[in-house]
Amino acid sequence: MDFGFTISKPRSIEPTEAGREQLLQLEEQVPTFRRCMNCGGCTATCSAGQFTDFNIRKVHNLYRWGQYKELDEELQKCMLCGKCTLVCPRGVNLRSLIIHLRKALNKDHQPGDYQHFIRNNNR
Amino acid sequence: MSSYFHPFILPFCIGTLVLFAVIAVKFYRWISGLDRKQKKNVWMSLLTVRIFPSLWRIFKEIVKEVLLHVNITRYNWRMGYMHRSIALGWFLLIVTGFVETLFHFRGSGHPPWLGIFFRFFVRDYTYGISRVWADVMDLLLLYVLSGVSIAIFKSIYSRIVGMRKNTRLRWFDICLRYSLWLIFPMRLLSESATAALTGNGGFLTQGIGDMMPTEFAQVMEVPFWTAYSTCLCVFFVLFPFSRYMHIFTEPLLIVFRSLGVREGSQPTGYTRMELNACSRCGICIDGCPLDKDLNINDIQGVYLLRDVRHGLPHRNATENCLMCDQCVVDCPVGIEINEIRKQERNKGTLDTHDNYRFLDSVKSFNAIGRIAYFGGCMSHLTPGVTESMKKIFDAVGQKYWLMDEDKTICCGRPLLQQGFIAQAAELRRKNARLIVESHAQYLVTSCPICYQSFKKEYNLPIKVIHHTEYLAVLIRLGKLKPHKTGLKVAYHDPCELGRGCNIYDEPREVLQAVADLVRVQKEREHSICCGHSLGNTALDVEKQDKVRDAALRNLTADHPDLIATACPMCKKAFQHGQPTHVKDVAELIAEQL
Amino acid sequence: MSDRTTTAQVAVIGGGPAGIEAACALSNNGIRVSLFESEPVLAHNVGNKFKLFPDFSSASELVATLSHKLSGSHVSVHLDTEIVSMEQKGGLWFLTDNYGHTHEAVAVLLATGYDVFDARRKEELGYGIYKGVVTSIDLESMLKAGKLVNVLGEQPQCVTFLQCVGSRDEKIGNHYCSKVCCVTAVKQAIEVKKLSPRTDVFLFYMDLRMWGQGFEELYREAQEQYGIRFVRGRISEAASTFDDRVQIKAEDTLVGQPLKMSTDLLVLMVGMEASCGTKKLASCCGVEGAYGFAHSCSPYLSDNMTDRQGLFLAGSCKRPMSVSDTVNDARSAAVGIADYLKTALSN
Amino acid sequence: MMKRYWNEYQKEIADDKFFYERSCIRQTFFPGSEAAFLKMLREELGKDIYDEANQHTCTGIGYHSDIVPLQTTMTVVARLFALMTEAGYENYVPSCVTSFGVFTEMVEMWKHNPELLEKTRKILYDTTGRTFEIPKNIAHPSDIIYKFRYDLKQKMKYQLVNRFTGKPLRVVEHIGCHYAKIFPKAGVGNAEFPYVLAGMIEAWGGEVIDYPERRHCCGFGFRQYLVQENRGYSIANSKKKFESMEPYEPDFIVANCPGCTMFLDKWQYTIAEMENKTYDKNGYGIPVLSYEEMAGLLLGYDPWKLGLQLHQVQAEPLLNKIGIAYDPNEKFTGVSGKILPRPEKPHNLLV
Repeated sequence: MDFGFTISKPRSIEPTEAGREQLLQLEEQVPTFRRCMNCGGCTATCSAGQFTDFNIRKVHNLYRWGQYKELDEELQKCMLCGKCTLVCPRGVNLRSLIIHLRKALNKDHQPGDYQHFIRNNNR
Repeated sequence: MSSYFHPFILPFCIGTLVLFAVIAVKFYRWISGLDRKQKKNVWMSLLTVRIFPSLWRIFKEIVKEVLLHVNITRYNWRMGYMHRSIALGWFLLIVTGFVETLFHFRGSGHPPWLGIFFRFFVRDYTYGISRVWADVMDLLLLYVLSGVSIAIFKSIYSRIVGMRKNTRLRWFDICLRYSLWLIFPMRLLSESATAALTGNGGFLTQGIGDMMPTEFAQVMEVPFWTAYSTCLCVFFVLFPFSRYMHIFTEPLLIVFRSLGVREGSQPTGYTRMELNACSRCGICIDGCPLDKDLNINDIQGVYLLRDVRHGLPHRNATENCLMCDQCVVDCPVGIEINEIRKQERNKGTLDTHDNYRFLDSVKSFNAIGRIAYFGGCMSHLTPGVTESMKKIFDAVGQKYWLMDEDKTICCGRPLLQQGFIAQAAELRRKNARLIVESHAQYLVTSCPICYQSFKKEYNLPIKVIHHTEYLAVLIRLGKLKPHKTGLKVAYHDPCELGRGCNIYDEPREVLQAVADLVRVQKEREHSICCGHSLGNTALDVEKQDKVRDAALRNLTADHPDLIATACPMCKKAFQHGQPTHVKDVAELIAEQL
Repeated sequence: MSDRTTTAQVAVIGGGPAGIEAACALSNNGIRVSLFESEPVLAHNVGNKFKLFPDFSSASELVATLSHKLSGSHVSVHLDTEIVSMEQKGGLWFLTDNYGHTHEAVAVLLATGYDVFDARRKEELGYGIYKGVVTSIDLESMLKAGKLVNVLGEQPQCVTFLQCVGSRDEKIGNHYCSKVCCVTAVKQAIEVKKLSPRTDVFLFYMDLRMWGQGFEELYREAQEQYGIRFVRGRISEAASTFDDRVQIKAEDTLVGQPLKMSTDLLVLMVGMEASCGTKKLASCCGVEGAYGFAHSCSPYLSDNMTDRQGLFLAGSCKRPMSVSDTVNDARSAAVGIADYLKTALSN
Repeated sequence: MMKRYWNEYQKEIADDKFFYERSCIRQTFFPGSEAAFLKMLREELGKDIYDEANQHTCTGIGYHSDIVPLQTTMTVVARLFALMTEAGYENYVPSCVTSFGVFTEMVEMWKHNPELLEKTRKILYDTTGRTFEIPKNIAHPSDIIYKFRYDLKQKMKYQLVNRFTGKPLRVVEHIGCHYAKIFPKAGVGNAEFPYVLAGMIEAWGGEVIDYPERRHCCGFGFRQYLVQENRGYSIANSKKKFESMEPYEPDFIVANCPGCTMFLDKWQYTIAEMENKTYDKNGYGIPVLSYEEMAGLLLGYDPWKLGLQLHQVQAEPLLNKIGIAYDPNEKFTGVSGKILPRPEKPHNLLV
């Protein structure tokens, strides 16, 4: 419905406790994540980034600050080709980071249906 | 007939009945659990004339693998002997026992368990030809016992059969192993006791029987036979739930594999067959770079298959693997370990559709009369390879279309390897459209990952070749005449090209045209992964580097002038290692034009 | 003793600024010094340079001054002589050179310096593949020749510098910062502008470390007077364009957007690595530190000493160092050696 | 036990004999609230409260929107005080939190600048011929209910307890900015920890939710709301509060300021229409009550007489939780017995 105005976006980032927890969890899963010095090499080389507006460095920095909005959709553009991981001068395991980010951002995520299959077909 | 009954046979009979009932149920469930495509393949194979030669092949393979264990012997003869002596020995023991019974009773009129407990029931079998039977049976028992003793030694010291490590087993399997080991000594004791009383034993049982005091034999004969029967019972009842299920599953697997069944992207009844066909011999542990160089010892094929089969947690075993396929090549049963791993990696709800709409606007190119060249994502980081290929194309006057000169749509294999099936399929559709619309003659690719993907996953209407194949053809045809140099070159087989696509000879052929090829200790199907494989996301760079260093040590043992490879990923990995000269096969050729 | 053996109180290995400075200082104190240089010329690393940061004084003049000082001293100089191994026996050091000669000394000063990083190991940057990609060393000789041209031999429209090639890169195994490249790039950028004022100069950096006196001022001058554009981002790929220029891909991280641009020359600011000689001799004496550099006792009070008696270090065989730091370090090494000789001889 | 420092600050609240001034917003949007307050004071507590017929606005909205000049506001306030003086009362009770803030501010200003007071007296006298006294005590109605919360509790039929689970209801309390943010000492418990509503909730069996944006403005913001183009800023503030309180799953929100009650209520509808987002699990939104409505409900007053049907977020789920009896058929019957027109259903917000 058109009310003649839209809801303004917040002007500043305000870190929350929940966001901090999420970040710590991710850092535990991908310890190399902490090493990033934001050189932008990953974004520059990104295969998907050659076609569309996808900035993995920005995505994970937004995640650092608990700004999760639309990050999941953004991350789906990744083709997992691994160039970013290869050029990173700090050895950040970016492919692992992307998969874990997607897991963290996807609330419905459950490991494959295989567990279900095991329960039904085991032995 | 009733004179051939004694209560001690009951455990054996019950055990046998349970065993066959459970196996029948399992087989039924697995076969009915095949998916549509697999069933179609089976029917297609069964209903055509191809079935006759394949029946012969199936028979041959079952004899070779289930009884003779040819593959294991090829890997290590001591290990092969151990497996063979128990499998073949026991099989012959049973068969000979039955033949002996048939022979004795002239065909019929005897209960089915008699073959197993023959000596106990036929006590007067001490004349003429029977001595020969008894000796043959003893010989077979001795053969089995020799295998069992090796197995016992191996469980303490695996190097005795040339293995670095023993497989860590579940306690259930360990218990069952003891019951298996007990069966044969118990048989020996039982038959010896009977021989002591009746004199119907062969050279071994009679020899031991003669040493037994008669009173002892009289008291212990029935208890020995009971213990023997009980061991058999325990083993048979628990058998289908243990690793020993591989004994009956392997023939079934061989049948269905020969009928054209393969793993798909989702687990099916065939997957259950594969899971059950693993004997946990541990050969996959032996070659695994993660075990050797990083001491990660819970992710190898054997553990993956075990944990998947028994529903144990296996997140780590699923994710932490280089997918270098060393274990797949080594596996004596030929289990598609990494296909199962990929099924396990299935990312479920993370694997979403319609992610790459931004690629729809990418336009194809009218490449009629040209070939398409796909460098691959990584080739942007190894411009040496693409530049050399351009130079070679120009040198032979081949018109080409650089599909991904500026930007690359990934082939989708990295996604597939990580269990993003739908997303990988979407990327394949995008690339396939570009290739088909271009009407290029054929597709040359420099990256073995893309090569495997285009070749096996794409179903393209045109031929796909790796640049080493292309160069080999050019050299064979005399279109390329590179100068031979005196360089000593060690060639590294990339996993995806060698073990993945069986291309070992072409790169070597090409290299020999320009340089002297140095033999490497571990090469061809035993080549060590460069460690930076895209199949793994769990390892951090420090650990990948350790695997790489092991590969480098293997390659540089003979101090070659440079290392040649045919994969941009491997090339980058080695470049990042200790300063070593690494070049792609294409670069070496381009330099010598 | 055979005629092939020379004796001296101090053997200085390496004829760069550190070696020369230390040798002269020791010799002036009446100490007998032999200096060994594997190359046919002295101070070739500095000699390759055009001007020095931050005051644009001439590098050749510095080398000339050093050489003059050396020739005026009593140091016995062995050019083209590479020490291949050394060992200590009974308080004396025995050095073997590439001719098989042995040299004897009470104390040894390792001043074996650095090598520049081989930019071909970063294949994605295209050095050795695209003609428009050069290293900072190549640029230095262009500047020295006063001829700055692109691949086509024309005045370049655009020159782009990339920092941290072979330094601060875990993939290549060099985690450390090479210290001098930041200010060198700023210096070279200014020189490019001086030589060819209409050329656009871009400088891609991850962090700019203007640690020395006058460096920050130089940076500001580069921005203000010469209009050099500083971009915070790392170039991760280079490719060639149809007109033989170099296309680079980076991200301007401050804008948060990828950047794709063409440039006539891409200058790779190659870092310092331990030189072959440093690696070889440091490991031969068991004083090997991180990344193949030689390891001193402590960075504070005994930075010239090693764990081996009578083995001293000076200059960039320890870590990346600027010329001025190197010269100072050499003098402090000379003082340390003179002290050592006093005790060693009195014993 | 957590130490509650704000308990240490208690403001002075008169005992009896109040002069009541109505609120523009409250009497328009929540008329039942003011009626209920008067009823509570008179009937339940037996106090004397005077409801003046000739009263008018305090200019608060215009004043805070920079439309009404200061001197005008002072004079208008002075006239209201004159009405009180004329009626013979000394304890001023403005229904609106902004009025409360304006009165406190003017009195404070006069205290520091006697010449302004003199000027105001002169202008008022010149224009209307009235004189006035500064009230002895200015208290917000929520202060009075807070003061008598235990007396009211004795008469209450219900408690803030979920009758299905037996657990206390989880309540978000929202204090209007002008209550204590202008003069901290004017509020019970100061500006940082106003205890006025929390005291009621805790006394009546509920549990107060302490969420990160508890002290954030409701988003009304006067100037922001008045210009349509700026409303995005207003609603963004409310949204921030909702997002912050959402994880704590509040059963309802209670506010002491009429503007806050209105905006926290109506913006939920707007956000639901704009972004299809509601802040309770079932899509009904979080009910917003004024403190009078909360007290009235617990005292057993008819929800429809309290005017709950005039809220945007409907209160039936909450009434069910507390166990308050109501007649759904009476929902749209007015006080006079007249059948009221039924409102349109929103697209996204469930009612």
